[in-house]
Amino acid sequence: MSLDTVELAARTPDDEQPYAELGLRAEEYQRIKDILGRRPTTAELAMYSVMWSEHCSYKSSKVHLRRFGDLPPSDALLVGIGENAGVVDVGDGYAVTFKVESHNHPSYVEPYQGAATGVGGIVRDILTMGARPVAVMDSLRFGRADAPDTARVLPGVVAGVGGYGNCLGLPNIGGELLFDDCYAGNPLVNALCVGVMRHEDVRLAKAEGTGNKVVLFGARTGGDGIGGVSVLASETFDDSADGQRGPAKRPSVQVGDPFTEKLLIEACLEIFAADLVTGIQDLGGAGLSCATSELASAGTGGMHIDLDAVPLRDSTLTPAEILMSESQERMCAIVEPDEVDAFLAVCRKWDVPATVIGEVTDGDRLVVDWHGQRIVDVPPRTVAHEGPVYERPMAPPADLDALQADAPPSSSADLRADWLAVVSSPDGADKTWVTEQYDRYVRGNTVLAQPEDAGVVRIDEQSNRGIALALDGNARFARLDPYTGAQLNLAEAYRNVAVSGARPLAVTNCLNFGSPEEPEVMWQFAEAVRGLADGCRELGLPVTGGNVSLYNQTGETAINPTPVIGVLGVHEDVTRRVPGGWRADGETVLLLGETRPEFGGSAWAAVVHGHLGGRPPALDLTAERALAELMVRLAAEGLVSSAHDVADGGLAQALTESALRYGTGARLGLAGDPTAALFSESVARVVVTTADAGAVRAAAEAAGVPVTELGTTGGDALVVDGALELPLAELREAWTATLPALFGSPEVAVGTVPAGTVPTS
Amino acid sequence: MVVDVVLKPEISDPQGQAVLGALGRLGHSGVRSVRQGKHFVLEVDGDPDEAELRQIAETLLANPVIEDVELHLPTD
Amino acid sequence: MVVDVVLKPEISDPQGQAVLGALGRLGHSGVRSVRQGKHFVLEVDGDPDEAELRQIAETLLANPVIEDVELHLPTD
Amino acid sequence: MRIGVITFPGSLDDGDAARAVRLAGGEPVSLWHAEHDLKDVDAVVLPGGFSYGDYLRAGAIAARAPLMRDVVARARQGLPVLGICNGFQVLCESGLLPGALTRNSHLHFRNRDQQLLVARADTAWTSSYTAGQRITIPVKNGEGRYVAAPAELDRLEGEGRVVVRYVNGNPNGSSRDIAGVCSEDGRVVGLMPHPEHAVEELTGPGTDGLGFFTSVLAAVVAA
Ligand SMILES: Nc1ncnc2c1ncn2[C@@H]1O[C@H](COP(=O)(O)OP(=O)(O)O)[C@@H](O)[C@H]1O
Ligand SMILES: [Mg+2]
Repeated sequence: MSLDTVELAARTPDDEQPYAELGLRAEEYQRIKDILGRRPTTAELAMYSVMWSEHCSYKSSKVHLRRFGDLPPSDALLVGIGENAGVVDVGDGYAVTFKVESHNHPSYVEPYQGAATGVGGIVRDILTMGARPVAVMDSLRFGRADAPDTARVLPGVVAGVGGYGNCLGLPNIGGELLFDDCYAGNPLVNALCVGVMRHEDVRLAKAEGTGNKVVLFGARTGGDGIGGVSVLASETFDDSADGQRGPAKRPSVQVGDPFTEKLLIEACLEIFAADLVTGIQDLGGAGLSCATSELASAGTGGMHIDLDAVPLRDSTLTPAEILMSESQERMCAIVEPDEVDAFLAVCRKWDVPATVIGEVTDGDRLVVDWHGQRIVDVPPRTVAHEGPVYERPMAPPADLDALQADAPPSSSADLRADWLAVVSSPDGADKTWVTEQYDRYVRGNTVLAQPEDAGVVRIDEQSNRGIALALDGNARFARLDPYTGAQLNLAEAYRNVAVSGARPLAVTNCLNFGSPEEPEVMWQFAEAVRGLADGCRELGLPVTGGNVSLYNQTGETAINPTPVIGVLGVHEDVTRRVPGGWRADGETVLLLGETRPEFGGSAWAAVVHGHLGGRPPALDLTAERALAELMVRLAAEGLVSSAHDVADGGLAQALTESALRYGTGARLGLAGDPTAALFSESVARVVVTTADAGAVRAAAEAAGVPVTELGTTGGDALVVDGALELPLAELREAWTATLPALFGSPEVAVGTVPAGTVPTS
Repeated sequence: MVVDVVLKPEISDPQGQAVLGALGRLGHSGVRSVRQGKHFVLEVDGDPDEAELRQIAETLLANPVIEDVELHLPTD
Repeated sequence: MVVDVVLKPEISDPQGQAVLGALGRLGHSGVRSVRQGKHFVLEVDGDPDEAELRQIAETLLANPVIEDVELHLPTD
Repeated sequence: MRIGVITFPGSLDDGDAARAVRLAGGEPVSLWHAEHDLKDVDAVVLPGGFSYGDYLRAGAIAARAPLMRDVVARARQGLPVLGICNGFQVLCESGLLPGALTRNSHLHFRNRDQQLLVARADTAWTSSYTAGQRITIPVKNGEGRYVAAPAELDRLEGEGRVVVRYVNGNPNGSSRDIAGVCSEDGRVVGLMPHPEHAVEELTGPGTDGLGFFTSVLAAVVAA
């Protein structure tokens, strides 16, 4: 078959095209025809279909996400939603950009590569903004911990997150690891990256300046990630000499090359420092289609691309495939003609292939040529920014009333056994087996990392200015009440950041939900967004960006709604940070905040009773705010020696983690109902230890935060007077054995790391 | 039995690329491409059951999503 | 040209051990030992120079301190 | 005192090594792998990382970089050289140090705070310690298992070439708990753990790693 050109398309308006196989609806296809005044060419159809996919166009979520844009303007926000990542002013002329993104489905298909390329993708988003990436985090969800498929998926995902991030030299400073049946067949792999730059270094993704060159640099383009659209390959192209090529040869898996990405980072930073670009965009989902149309759409003119110039790894790729390829480790820059040589020289220094593939034009069309013929001629905005938008029907889940009415048990028959069960459950257990696979030290600026409540990174070695980050995404709460659940996650991340002593400043999020075509899922989604927006309004925080991942389901069953929320905070002086873990004997243990008997969606109800029902704990953002202000003050004045927030697993979990960290026990007394005291997940609570209880009490009183004295650190057991005694050795055994027993043997690792990608030193 | 596991041809091979780059810098310009895979040597008790060995190779030693296997049975 | 790189027999091979362990768990008890090495496929322009290829294999592809190489030239 | 820190493509802890040199009171000088220019440094650090992605074998490709030829030549004349993690792998691959580093026995990358026993406190890089001292510094690697033929290990032990050993747990299955070794003259030292990540209370498990960098400053003065 011959090449489908613009000219041919105009002459053959009635040719059948496989738009439905490409995921376009009939009316969407019609709209493309209306825009172009003819049928699209194969290459155009490829571009529209990927760019109008849910993943790239946010067509189901857009109407809801507008709520974030409607939040009151924040002085801290330098660049808001819409760019690759938001940028926040963190003081002293520093700007920070951070974002979390999902790579769920690819990680199920090929765990190692899926997770690795997830990290690679978010790092490029941060780099694109002009920042040096300085740390990563990962939020992971798997099916039941003892399910065979979890043993297939988890070790590969963890090795992939580690393999890629470690090889880039980015410390992993925290994350989450949780298990639930609802993720069997649909694990969640959400990765966060944070980068730092000076205010004046912010870069944007737009193509300006007629005659400026479009440079593609990084890895060569292969057939990665286009397996799903191979329908086009078979359709249009002459088979090459071997006569073998066809859909089967196009991999749907993308393979990561962190070494190339590391070189890309260094090359980009040198290019930014020398001020050699006017606009830049990373290549992620939808590859060149996305990068060219977004750059052109955000700019003032048009763009001309000569597709023959794209360096290929696989010479059999069709032009449509080249436009859609999701080969990793590529970037696209707009460079003034005078700077091109300097730009290419930097790339050569770092062994990064770079090629001029086109230029900015004064028209308003994005045109692409191949073998001297025009195969794309479109208004770029219609591809990149004016995709379809849907207001999908919504309805609360039919079972929601019954679920909320099904209150959990509220009394423990055996506090000691329940305590051990909660802390040794896969969700509550020590995560060291996972986090040891991540480098936390590289770059030498990691002040706090897992298992701390927040990761803290120093950004200036002279002034000791730093940032704190936490990610939280409790899906049980969101299942019971998505509006409140999203706010509870926001509250937890906000609290975690404040516990370290940082002032919370901005929010990112990754919204993992089922199919938007299900009214019940759509309702959950809308409620979660509304909740997050309302929560941010109340806390005075902007949402700087995020990611939406829909269609997370196994067969007909959607995952529990999982809004993962990230909060960024600032430390004026990281040397004042408050760490977790008890080190010293004889300190007073205080509980800040108020405990109510709240077990709906709690870890205790899930682990001990296999129960999910009732209402999540009551949200109290006023109390969260007061508590955060108090924590910042306690840190600044150096009044507490440790702090740990109380969340999943309640006080029992928080005490366990605090005591086992350095092997320091405590003797404690609990007032009121012991089940609530130990296992309730009431919000706005933190456990602190101090040598000056009086001063902490006074500060708490001034802030309006209730204080309960729990006891005194010391000894080699956690003793709750009149209730139970847990020797630390026994507790440690229960807490640490779980994950190694499930995933720790070398046999489990067999096959998790594919040939060609050995992660090493 | 020997099993070689190689990346499918359409999958990118950063390791092979790195070796190729090194060869170029060391002046071995005659090498046009390098692909790197895994090589397993299995010793089997008694008579090897070819079907079983094939299954082992294809399900455990290789990841069929991105890798192909080549079996070399002792009789080869 | 194909080059197989294997660990010297006196160097322990945890990767092979892990595969053996996994085989045992899966009930393939007939496999007595597994060793894992690397497999390289090199394409050479023109006539391969055997001495050069051997040097590449022995000095770059393998670390002679711990590894042995097996060369399979196209003529093999 | 000028201490060079080499950056290879894929080096990651070069900034950390330079910081450690600075905190120890030396002047860090960055060196680029592709240039034959040692810039008159008094000693060289090969930092951790994933040079060339550690594809092929860790350190194998970097060991063949142009600047490494100069390093090898100068090291044979007594230039103090420290290889940390990937740097240790490069030193073994380049033949300056014996043995090899292979995939960890548990097959995972492992990052933890590790206790070491300083076995030799008379090398260019460990004179700030006392023999038998225990120090805690981070270890982080996927290919950190030190191996050599048994006879070779016996020889190294006999010659007192083991500089640091793992104590309280061996993080990667290294033969005889060997964490680091040195050249015959004690001027070239390689170790898997990362002293440069233990130079500040704020960011490391402590400051036990600083001694490597203060040691070499003393060694250079003495030379
Ligand atoms: N997948 C992961 N990656 C990195 N860090 C993790 C991961 N899972 C858990 N952690 C870290 O382990 C610690 C304990 O996790 P978790 O109990 O979920 O924390 P929290 O209760 O504060 O939300 C936290 O510091 C968290 O950052
Ligand atoms: Mg927490």
